[in-house]
Amino acid sequence: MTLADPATTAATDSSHEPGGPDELGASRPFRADVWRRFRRNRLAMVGLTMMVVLVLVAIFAPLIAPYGITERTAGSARQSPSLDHLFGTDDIGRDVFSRVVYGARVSLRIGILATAISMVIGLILGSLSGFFGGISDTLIMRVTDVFLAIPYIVLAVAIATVLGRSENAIIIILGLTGWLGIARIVRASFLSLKRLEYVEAATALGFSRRRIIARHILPNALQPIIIYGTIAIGSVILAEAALSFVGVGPQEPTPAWGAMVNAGRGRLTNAPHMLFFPGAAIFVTVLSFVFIGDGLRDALDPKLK
Amino acid sequence: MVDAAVTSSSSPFTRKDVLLSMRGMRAGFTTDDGFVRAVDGVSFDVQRGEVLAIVGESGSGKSVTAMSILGLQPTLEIAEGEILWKGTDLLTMSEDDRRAVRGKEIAMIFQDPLTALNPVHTVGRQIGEMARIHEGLDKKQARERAVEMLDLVGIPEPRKRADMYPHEFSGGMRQRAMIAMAITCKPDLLIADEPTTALDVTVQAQVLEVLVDIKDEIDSAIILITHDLGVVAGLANRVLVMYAGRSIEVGTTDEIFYETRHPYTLGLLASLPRLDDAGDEALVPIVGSPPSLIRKPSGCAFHPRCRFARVPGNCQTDDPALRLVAGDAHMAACHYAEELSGVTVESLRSMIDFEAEAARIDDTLPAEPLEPEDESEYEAALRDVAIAEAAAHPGVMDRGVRDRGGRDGSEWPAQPEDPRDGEVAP
Amino acid sequence: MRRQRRSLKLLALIMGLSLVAGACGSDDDEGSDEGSDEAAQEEGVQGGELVDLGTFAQGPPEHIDPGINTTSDGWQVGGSLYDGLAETDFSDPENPETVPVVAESWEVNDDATEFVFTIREGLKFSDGEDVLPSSFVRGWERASDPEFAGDYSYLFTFIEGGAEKLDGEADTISGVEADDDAMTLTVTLAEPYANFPAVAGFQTFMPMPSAVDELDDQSEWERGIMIGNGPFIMAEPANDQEIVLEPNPEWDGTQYDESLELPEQPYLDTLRFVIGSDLDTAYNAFEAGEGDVTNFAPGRYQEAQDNYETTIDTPFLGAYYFMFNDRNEIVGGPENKLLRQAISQAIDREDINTDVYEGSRTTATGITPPGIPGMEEGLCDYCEYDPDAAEEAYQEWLAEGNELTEPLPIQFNADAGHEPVVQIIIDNLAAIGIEAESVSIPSEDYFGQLAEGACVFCRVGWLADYPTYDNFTFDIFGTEALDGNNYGYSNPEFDELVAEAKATTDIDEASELFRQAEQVLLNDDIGVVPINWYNGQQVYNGDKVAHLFEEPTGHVVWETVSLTG
Amino acid sequence: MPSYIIRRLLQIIPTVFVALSFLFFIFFLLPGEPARLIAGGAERNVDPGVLERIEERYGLDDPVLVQFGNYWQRTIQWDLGDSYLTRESVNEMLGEKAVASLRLAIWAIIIEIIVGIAVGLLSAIRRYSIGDRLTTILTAAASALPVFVLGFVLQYLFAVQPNKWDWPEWARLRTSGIGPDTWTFFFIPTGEQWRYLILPAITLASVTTALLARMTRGSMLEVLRADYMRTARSKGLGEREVVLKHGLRNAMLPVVTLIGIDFGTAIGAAVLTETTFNWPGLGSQIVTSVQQRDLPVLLGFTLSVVLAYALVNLIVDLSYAWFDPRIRLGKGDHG
Repeated sequence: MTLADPATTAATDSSHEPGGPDELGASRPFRADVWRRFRRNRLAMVGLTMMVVLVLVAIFAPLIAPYGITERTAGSARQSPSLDHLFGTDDIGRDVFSRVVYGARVSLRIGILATAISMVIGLILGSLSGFFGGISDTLIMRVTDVFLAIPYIVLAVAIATVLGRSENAIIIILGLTGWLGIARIVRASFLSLKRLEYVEAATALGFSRRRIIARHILPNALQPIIIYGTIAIGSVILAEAALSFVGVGPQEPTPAWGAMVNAGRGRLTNAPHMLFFPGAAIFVTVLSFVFIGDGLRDALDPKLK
Repeated sequence: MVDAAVTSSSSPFTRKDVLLSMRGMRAGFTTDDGFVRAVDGVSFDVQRGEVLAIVGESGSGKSVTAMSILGLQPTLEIAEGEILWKGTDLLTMSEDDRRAVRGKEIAMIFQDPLTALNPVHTVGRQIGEMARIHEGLDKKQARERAVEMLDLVGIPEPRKRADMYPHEFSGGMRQRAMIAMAITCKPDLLIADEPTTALDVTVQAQVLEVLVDIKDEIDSAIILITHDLGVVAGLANRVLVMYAGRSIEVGTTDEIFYETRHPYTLGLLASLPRLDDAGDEALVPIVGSPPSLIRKPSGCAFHPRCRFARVPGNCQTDDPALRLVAGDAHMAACHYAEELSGVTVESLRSMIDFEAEAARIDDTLPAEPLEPEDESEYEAALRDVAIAEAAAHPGVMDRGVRDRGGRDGSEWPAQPEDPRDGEVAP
Repeated sequence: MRRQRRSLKLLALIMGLSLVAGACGSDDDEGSDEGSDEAAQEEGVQGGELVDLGTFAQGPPEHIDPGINTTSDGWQVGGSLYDGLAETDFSDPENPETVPVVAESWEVNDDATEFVFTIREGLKFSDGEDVLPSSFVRGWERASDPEFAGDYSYLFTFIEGGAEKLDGEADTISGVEADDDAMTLTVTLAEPYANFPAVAGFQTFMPMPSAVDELDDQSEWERGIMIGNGPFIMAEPANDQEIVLEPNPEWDGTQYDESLELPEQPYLDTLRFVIGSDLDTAYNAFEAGEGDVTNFAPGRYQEAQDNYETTIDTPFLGAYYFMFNDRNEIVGGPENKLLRQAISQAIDREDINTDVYEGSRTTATGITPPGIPGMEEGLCDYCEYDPDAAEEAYQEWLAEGNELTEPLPIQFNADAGHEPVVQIIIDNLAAIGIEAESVSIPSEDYFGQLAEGACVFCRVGWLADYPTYDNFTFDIFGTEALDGNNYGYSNPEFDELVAEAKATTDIDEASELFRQAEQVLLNDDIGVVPINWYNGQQVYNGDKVAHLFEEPTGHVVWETVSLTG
Repeated sequence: MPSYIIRRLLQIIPTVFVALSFLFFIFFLLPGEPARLIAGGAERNVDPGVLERIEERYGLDDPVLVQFGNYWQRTIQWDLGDSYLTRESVNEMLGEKAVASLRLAIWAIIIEIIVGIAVGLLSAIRRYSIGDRLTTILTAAASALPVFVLGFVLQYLFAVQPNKWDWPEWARLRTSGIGPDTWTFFFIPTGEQWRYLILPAITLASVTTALLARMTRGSMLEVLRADYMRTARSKGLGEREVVLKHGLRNAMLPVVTLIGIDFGTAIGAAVLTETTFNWPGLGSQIVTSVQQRDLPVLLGFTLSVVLAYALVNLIVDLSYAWFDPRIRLGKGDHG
């Protein structure tokens, strides 16, 4: 069998998107196809809508929030929800609604940036490990073992002690402790993808490894990673609550949702709104990411339909 | 449409001892783009002991037709028609009754034994399970039966093999095991869906041989679904050719091969390489791609690809009915079936200007729609290579790039260990 | 004395340090009259089991051995197992008094340097061994053994030869002498100290039976069944779930001074301290009927009051305040007094109390809390909320050519519930034009950093070890204050007044001097910004508990606790 | 197989060594002097003389490397030292607490497996049904609700309220503590014990159950479309048997891997759960020890967690091999 000239093959226009999935229908660009399938998934669209609303809330927080995050009225602590204070007031009379609104900025930032850090570390280490195998694989997997074995809360407290308590520190802590799962998923994808013929062929054709990873394996491994990532963002936002619980969360007056939930946990009976509203915000966020993640998976992987 | 009328009670197919009778079957799938008419008015009978081959390209509806018999596609919507099994309509049967038929009376042999066998159970267990379900054997008896069956399909050391897992079998052995499983309860009808496609060429013959032997041994009828006319020639009594969800030609094997009355069948035959050929004789591909089953071409669905089509003319406007064209049971759905009398593969080949043809192929091939979903750029390139190869050796084209996930149309990604995709052998 | 502890437990407190504190003892006293109204007069019945959920709600005690214990929660147990030479009688909360317990009496020489304690005859440890003057010597030598000594061992430096013992230069404390025949214990002090009996009643000075001599490692003592001379004995060794006490049959409360009005035996058959890990869980457990008494977080004060009529809010001998570092360039020195005044007057202490503490504390008008003999309310000139005066003072300070180049750091230990207070102060200061920022420091490092001079404007809390005025002046603001507790405050005038007061045996005269010293601190220097005085936060099951009294040190006198029928 | 297990057990050694050494050195990077903590001086100042004596007693004045060497010398002999804070032997603390943690974990795992898999399966089979949608929302809720909040809510609903309603004693669950600590066959609660166990077990299981349900659902959805499932149906098996006999085991493959990866999440949940319910396990202690720089306790407890992790992963790998005969143990690394 004669293969085409490698140079020509490799030069195949990368912008060429393969056609539609079924042999029955007309072909159309892949991305449009994913979007079309995504759009038809009602839950996914609900998730996307919620996400868009959250992002808009974060962007336009100053316009939406009736009060500032530190603005307080003396003597009006722990008031139940009313027209003046839609979500009630907190321990020192600040407007919970405004803080939840501004909290969207903090929590989304923490969620997205920390996940991004995890992703980068996980992608690099996972692909090194999965593609090259051998010593680098053993080494990297041992390291992830070590980090998986040390309870992450212990690590978080240790890192927090060194870095202090700030939003950035939280992002770094969660980023540094969150890459393990991603690295493993990437590695697993690589192990299976590596054996696919087109990768084997590319190797046979003498393409550089970096090129093979970047252009042939990564795009295919992306799917599980994207899905994992959308779920990870939600759990990162939640982890921030756990960090607050063990005392290394973001500090006042930062209106992070997790910290607010933590502050409200003793208020279950006497001021439940302090717990409920920031908790609901986390719930909505996590839920939207879960829905989006599910929708993405279905859209990227139509055989699941 | 008119097909249904052809297999009315007066049809020559409804003779003695009919096991299965499919009548006016219309079925398909609802997709985002519309309703896919995968089976569009198909009728046929299967008699006890005969081998009926259903032939067609991928997407012609042949697999769906077969699957509809056992009801294995939950998403398949049946618009009309009936499937009579020994006189009872399978489609109106209770689920329990139908389950009693499955495996015991009608058994299925799937195309890719690697994915069709459960990777986590031993081969022996999977074979024995058939007997446990339908004959109530206990674990030990079932195992004995499995060993017996493995022996029957010619697997050496069956006792040892029974305890092994599918991945420990070679491709041919796996398909034998699959066959062993299917015949465990001595079914009256075996449906073999592309039983040799996933196998190496060298193994294909062996497996077919097993199939033939088994048929004689247990005296069951076989519906053989294949795109490979070579397989048909040695095995089938009768052949049903399908195109775009329709049956377009039916007849005995000899009739189909030597008195072809449909341009499509002729095209299929012309694209078939012959081992006895000197090798310098060029093969003739069917150009273009199968039509969309959602929006079929007007008139004869085949006319855009037909060398003999009269365009403009009734080929473009009228859908030809399946009608008796020769002998007592040779039927074809072509307005000009009679004119094909006398046209042979050889004469067809001599008609063709290969250089012009090559130019035409270049124009049409990029439309090849069979790539998988998330195909990478590099795989697209590899596919192009395969297509180029296929253009040089058209006989394998259909196979080389045919349904790479083709069970239900678009499954992907293939298992990494799936050997099918790469087979672009000359 | 001692900074409040315990808040560093995993979950810290949600709000403020509730009960916690270094404690001083006094156990058997009984609040039969005054005290809290809720504590009712009814005498309960003999017998029954009481489950306490509050004492160890946030974690097990580090120690229960009084020789090394530093925390008030540990002393709830230790104080029930041991009786010391003396105790503070809080029956008149305005005027606590040091009264003899195991000592029958004591005599002091004129310059307050030598004390002779006479020990009661016939007292026994729970194993039957007699309590003798030498039992005290044994306990004191043990607690001052450098290999074993705990935090409070510095108290032995008050005694002649104590410092040498602690430094390992001497084998025994030269200033202590026991005469078992005469039943006297003679103590020679290193410096004059009229209030020494109050210190001698402190937990570090408990007597010990000869059984401790058999241990290779004294830290094993609290892991077994400690033998003591107090009203209770341990039913079993302490574990991480509970500490269970039973009456000590060898103890007889009537042997002590009648004025203590102690019962012959504790009323309870069983006293069970449940060890928890979270204050809110403990409160849930109480509400679920799993225990009879608990503490609660400050933010639940109103809720507890609404649901139960049996909350206890004994005023504690403790103060919650912020300090200025006098040596700091931004806020320290006479030149910045106006700034300090502005800050102090800008803070709305009432609002802090209502919003953060649901009114459960007492807004401070000075640093020394009610209950300390000689204390007077309203000593502070600048502790009232007066934003106009504050702004005026700030403007004046600016007009003198000063300015704040950076936001004023307000330092506090993290996760102990101080965040809301600091946020309110930041808000208050913003109102008069001062920009401030909160700086939380992990509890583990906080006081260490302050002592090294890091304090600018920093939060401190103080609970008295024993109810003396010097404990609220000398120990926290004196130039010689132990361990650098003054965090930068130093004024010779203050020091002189305090020294003079300490050496004065006349109580009124001494008190007057102490008050003068406090005014120097509060008004002349504005070295400290008092916020509020602590109150207890306990609630008990009124259906079951007939009588329960919490002392201003946070200690419950368990042998007087009784149940209803 | 045995040689594989031995080899895997040997692999634990470097993991343990690196993990503990890492924490050991991190500890010295943390601000604050251990001696001060040992002196109980977290919130106050301690006399320098006292600090010196403590440093000497605990060898804290030695160079770090010497301390490191000493540490390993002792650890190899399974002498984990005494707590800086309480002076208790870490070996003893570990013994008691590990057992309590283990019992709670066993029940959480039982709940997780039964509920998680059942819900995931049903959800996959009845895809897009109301139950499936509900499951999606509930599992998202479970992963959006901090464990400690769930704990408080459960305490309130099942212990506080029943008390206020005067329910009979047996119907009231307990908010905290381990209770009578009576067990049969190590882990079956006996007598009153179940009333103490049930809430923390549910709370601990909540997060991982939700994860497991989601994973099972996703995995099962894929398996349902596998060729061999069609084969099984073609044999005449009923849908239930097809799913249980042919689908479940295949669907469990990715799920089993998840259990290994999610060990850390489970430990995190255990920390919060044990604290909230005052369950005397390793969880709460381990964070306290890092906050308080109680090095012997921190390292001792981490050692046990690392060992548990290694063991769990070994079991995961063994069961993975059982689930999937294509995996041959001993060949290559588990990853």
